[in-house]
Amino acid sequence: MTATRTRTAGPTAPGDRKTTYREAMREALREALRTDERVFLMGEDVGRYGGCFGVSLGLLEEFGPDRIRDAPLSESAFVGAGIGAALAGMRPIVEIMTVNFSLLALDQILNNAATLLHMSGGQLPVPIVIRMTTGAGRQLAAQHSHSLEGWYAHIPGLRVLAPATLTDARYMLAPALADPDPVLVFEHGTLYNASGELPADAGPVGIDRAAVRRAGADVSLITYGGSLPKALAAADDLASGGISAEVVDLRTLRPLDDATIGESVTRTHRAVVVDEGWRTGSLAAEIAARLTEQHFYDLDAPVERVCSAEVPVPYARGLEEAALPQVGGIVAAARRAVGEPAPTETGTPERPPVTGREG
Amino acid sequence: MTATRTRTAGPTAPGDRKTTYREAMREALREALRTDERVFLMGEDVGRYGGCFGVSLGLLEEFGPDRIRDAPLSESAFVGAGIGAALAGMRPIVEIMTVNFSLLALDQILNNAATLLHMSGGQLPVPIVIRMTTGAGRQLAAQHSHSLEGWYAHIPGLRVLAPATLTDARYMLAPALADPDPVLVFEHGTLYNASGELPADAGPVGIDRAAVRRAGADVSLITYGGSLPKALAAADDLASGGISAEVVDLRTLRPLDDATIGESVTRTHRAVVVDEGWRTGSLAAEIAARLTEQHFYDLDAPVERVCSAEVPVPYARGLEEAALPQVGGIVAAARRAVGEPAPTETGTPERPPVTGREG
Amino acid sequence: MSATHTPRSPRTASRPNRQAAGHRLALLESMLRVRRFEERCVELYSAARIRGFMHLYIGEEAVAVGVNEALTDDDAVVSTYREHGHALARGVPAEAIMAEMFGKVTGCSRGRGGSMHLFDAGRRFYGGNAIVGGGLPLAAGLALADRMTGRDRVTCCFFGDGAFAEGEFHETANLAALWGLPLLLVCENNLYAMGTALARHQAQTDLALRAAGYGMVSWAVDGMDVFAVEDAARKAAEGIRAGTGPHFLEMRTYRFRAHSMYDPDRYRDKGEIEHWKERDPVEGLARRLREAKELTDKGRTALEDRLAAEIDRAVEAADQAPEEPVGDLLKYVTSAEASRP
Amino acid sequence: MSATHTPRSPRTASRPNRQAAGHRLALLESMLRVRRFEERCVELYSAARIRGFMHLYIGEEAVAVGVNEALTDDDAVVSTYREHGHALARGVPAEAIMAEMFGKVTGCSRGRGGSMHLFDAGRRFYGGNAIVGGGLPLAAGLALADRMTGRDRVTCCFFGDGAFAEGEFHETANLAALWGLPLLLVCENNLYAMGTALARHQAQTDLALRAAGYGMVSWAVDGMDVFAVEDAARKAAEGIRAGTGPHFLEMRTYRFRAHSMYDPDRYRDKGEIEHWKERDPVEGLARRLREAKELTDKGRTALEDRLAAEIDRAVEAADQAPEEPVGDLLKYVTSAEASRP
Ligand SMILES: Cc1ncc(C[n+]2csc(CCOP(=O)(O)OP(=O)(O)O)c2C)c(N)n1
Ligand SMILES: Cc1ncc(C[n+]2csc(CCOP(=O)(O)OP(=O)(O)O)c2C)c(N)n1
Ligand SMILES: [Mg+2]
Ligand SMILES: [Mg+2]
Repeated sequence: MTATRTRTAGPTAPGDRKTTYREAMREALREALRTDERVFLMGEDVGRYGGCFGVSLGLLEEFGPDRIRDAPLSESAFVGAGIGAALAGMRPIVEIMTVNFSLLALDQILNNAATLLHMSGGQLPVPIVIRMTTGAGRQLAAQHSHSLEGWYAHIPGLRVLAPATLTDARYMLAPALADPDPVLVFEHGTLYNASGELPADAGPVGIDRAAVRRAGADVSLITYGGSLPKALAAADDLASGGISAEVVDLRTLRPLDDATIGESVTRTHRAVVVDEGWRTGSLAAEIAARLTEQHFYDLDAPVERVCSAEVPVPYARGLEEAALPQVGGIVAAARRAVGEPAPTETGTPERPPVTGREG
Repeated sequence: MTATRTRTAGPTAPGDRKTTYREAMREALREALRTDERVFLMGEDVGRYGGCFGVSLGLLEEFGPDRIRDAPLSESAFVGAGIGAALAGMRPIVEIMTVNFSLLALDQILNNAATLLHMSGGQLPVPIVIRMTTGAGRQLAAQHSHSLEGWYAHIPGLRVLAPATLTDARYMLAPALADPDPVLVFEHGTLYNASGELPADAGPVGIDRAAVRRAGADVSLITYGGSLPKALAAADDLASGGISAEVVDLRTLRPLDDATIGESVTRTHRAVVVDEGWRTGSLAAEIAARLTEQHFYDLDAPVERVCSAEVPVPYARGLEEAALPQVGGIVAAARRAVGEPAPTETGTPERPPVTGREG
Repeated sequence: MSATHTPRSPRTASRPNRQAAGHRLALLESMLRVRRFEERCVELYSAARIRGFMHLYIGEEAVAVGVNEALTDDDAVVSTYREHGHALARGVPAEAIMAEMFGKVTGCSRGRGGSMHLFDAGRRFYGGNAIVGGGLPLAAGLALADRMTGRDRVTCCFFGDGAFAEGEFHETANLAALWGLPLLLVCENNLYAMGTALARHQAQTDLALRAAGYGMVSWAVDGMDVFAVEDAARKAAEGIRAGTGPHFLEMRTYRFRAHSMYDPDRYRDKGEIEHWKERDPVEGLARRLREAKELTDKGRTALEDRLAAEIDRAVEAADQAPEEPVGDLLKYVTSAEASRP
Repeated sequence: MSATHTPRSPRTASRPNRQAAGHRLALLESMLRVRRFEERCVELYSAARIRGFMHLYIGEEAVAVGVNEALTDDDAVVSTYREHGHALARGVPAEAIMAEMFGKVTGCSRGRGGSMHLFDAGRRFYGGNAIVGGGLPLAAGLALADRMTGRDRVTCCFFGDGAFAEGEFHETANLAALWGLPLLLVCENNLYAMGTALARHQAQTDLALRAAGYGMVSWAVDGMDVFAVEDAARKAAEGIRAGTGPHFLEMRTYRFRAHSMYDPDRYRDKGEIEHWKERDPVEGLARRLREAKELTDKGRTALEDRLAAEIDRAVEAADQAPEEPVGDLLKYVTSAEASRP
């Protein structure tokens, strides 16, 4: 596993240093801005405001308004301008405050960024990085809470990243910027405050491979981003019940690292995909489909999916919690996969698959 | 099967009448406009130009510019205006020329149309119908050829239709308009010129159920829209090789009719999903995942997916053909599913799954 | 970049009869309700009773209250995430709003919306939109429906100076002017889009002038003066009802608080905020009414008590109200799901 | 609705030295190349050698050719789906364009783009965009890069009157004016967006006036007069290079053909088309040159022959060229795939 050296658990080693996901992202930005003058950060309120989630706080003072560029409320134009600047040799990092707003720029992302290289017969690579917040859990309601990263992973020509650990928050940006093609980075809103020790030996990471965050033998919990902590908690819970769960952090949602996923499932013969996206047409569906295609005879049980309910994420705390994957639901799914239904339900009761109006 | 009375093959009966998909759509529009004064058609060039694919030709003359309303090039505003008009009691039919352009209106579709009912606690249903052309096959290149209907089927709150037959072209609009919620209608560009007999007994259809377009015993070809003719042709080809393929036309992509799909697979034990969307994160993935979840022990082989290659659809004829599902690829997949690899490849050689840059 | 408005054409002249003392007091009450309601919200937010994003209207009350005077019950309102004031002015009960922010089933969106998504279909209050500019096309559609059916109604859409930069503004303005829609576009120019000052997000900061370019009637209005606002809104609404198409009002105003409860407000000058507070629309009106002897100290106290009691009741009721059962999570995703048993 | 322009401020005065006879003949040649190239395209389309959507520039040649005179090799061009003229004027070889439309590997987009997606990175010709308005933000970004790196380059973006209604125009115009980007916005106002006449898609049809509202220098130009176009483009480019920010040129022009090869052109008056054909930019210039004795019948014939031969060669080469092997379908989806063996 070269992809990451993060330890998500384990003792603190000398030289480790306490940080947060937010600070790790900021350090990554600072490093990129310091080491490559083609890099600039552009988006709404990245400058004087300090970034809507505080990620870019202080960067304006260090790098000035040209490179920490506040943009008007014009998602389509400033994302498109990032694409154009990339074509002209810059290395723009464009921030969209929240994935819901990225829909306003989706034409530029799909019809231009993802398409220009191929449509021009290889002449126009687009080395842009587009960062945005994703996900629910903060009672921000339907227009600030969706998880569309799996949806974006449908689009050829894009690379889609979901840093879930401090190390990935700190180190994924550099390889993203080095990628000659457009890279989307999804930062789950509940992670910004996550704090912990950044290992002293943390360093460059790749953006091609998934990572096994916890080894296990009985079932693979395959997840990413804001659901990783939930999957790890579920693994703890399962362990106390005698079930050994492996936790795979996808890290890169496009292209998927089939090899790492497959190896895990070949060992465990059972898989639960945990994905905050809506269930129908989720990334979890793709992973389930691939596992069945590639490991039909390795699987001892159907792949389980734990996804968000198919509902615009509601504000009320109880409803929001019920809409999202929770530890209890992951545990229950894992138990179903290994053929050991939970003795008593823990956490949120598992919902039946939601398929729409009927049927 | 109450969903449709279309016969896609079979002898002409007295009273059948020759029509095209385009004319059938136009008739549906005309009927809606005649019978409900709340209905109007709005979009770019629906009026004086006659509709960019000629669907609305002549309607301006009959219903006038208020109800056949040419809109400026402002996808976000006129789709949003359709949503607002629906809130105020109208029954707008909004036409977007091509699915690629719908990305400009996606914020309105997802953050408003699909969300308002729930977010308002049930106060604001949005009875809008949004029609658009989808799909490739006419050498229109990357910005006019994508198949995003499966992608739209990810969004809760929407109903997604894909009429593939003359009967559905003629009769799906009325129930779509009767639906109190937003309905997207995807019309595959290669179908407009499809001509045939509209059965004399064709009449109201439902928009909840899939339809078995051809019965078979050995393998289920599950498809929709522009791929239906290809699946039927593949079934013919398979029949000549002694394989009896059932062809299921999904018709409604959201919500999926799990029952009809499941019944078919319970009979045939093998499934091939044919879907012009890009493979990763396709509707085909969702169907494969559901089949595995719901019919793991019924399936004798992994579900096969025949999708588009993960590439912006290219202009050159040979490349475009290679990018899309073709009869040969469907036949080959069906043969794999039944364990009878094709003796000699027919048509386009089957491509290996395309997963992105690597892995 | 100047962060100070020079109000053009203040429309405070010719005050008709309706602006008798009773009317003036009613305006004060309406503005004060918004003010006190939001002050209570701040406390409740600190106590974690209200969650999520919350955007305060404090300082801008004259806009919502003044514009509402020009609207009838038949008219429609489309708002933003900064909409407590719009909702209260429109008559949405404080209780329904408070319950919404408490995430209760008695909330005006059954707890699904929170502070940013207040709805009241009965009062034709169409929310509550947290996509900046996202309400504009919607409002055009509401107006279009009225236009097509010949109904004499106005749709009023509130949005900010920041929203003016979004493509949706341009597309909607063009559509509305082209089709002569009965649309009242009320741009609340509070000089900032989050932390970005007007001159750093608009190439041309005279928004009324810019809007006029679409061929709409367009005025800049002193948004700190409720009479000026009311006057301009009435004239615009009259024009719209007379069939002269969309009107644009640039309300020059200021928010006294930070953008949202998360915002440490690092980007504004304290002096600038103080300068604007001198033009406080609520206290300014109270002062004028006192000077005109239309408001006594006793009257003010009674008013404050009445509002405090109203808000107390709202909090109390919200507190007592039940939550939506989790089993109803999927209710209202579609109408079919809504009507299931 | 009037479908006739009243050209304002025709910029045909003061013709400098560069416009000697040689220059004038070069302009004619350049325009005639576009004309003849597209006439051949029509034949090839009828013969099904060219497929997909094809949009002709015939009638508008003066715009591409005149504007190009103001650009250097270092400048960038962003175009639309109606871009044969822009590409040819920019110097993209007829052969590479023809091969592209034949879907051949020698095409300027290796056959992946077709008529609507011509690219030539070496000539800084950034396509070829079939999303109306989709090139505008891109062009702003190219200009931004130059601005940030202090390079003295202009980015020229062509788009239509229809694109003016898209939100992207508004957002880009504001961004460019706000940031003072070296961007030349060339609006080809040919009075129609597909079948929709200007006055039916724009509330305010004076587009130059509208653009000026963003605080950009903005002129309307007689787009049927290549000298006027060249003159205006040079002045604008000079202004941009001098650091005065984006400039907007409304080129008042007309397409003589239907919107695309699919379009039966039902929405225009024959008389209107004939009226505009009297102002044919190519034949008009030829007439003027003949009158000035700068072009003889013999010269014209030689020119026609030269162009015909050039186009013959292009067709011949395109015809002979190989197709991209189907096995290379995925090449260029990403750079990694492009660099695979
Ligand atoms: C499309 C979109 N982009 C960004 C945001 C984040 N955001 C919320 S409010 C706001 C500022 C809006 O400013 P303005 O329109 O002036 O309204 P104000 O908040 O000043 O009332 C921003 C950037 C959003 N909600 N929607
Ligand atoms: C976003 C988008 N909407 C619609 C279309 C379909 N379409 C192609 S060209 C066109 C008209 C554009 O008119 P204009 O900008 O004036 O350019 P012209 O064709 O006149 O050169 C339309 C509607 C498109 N390609 N892209
Ligand atoms: Mg503001
Ligand atoms: Mg035009």
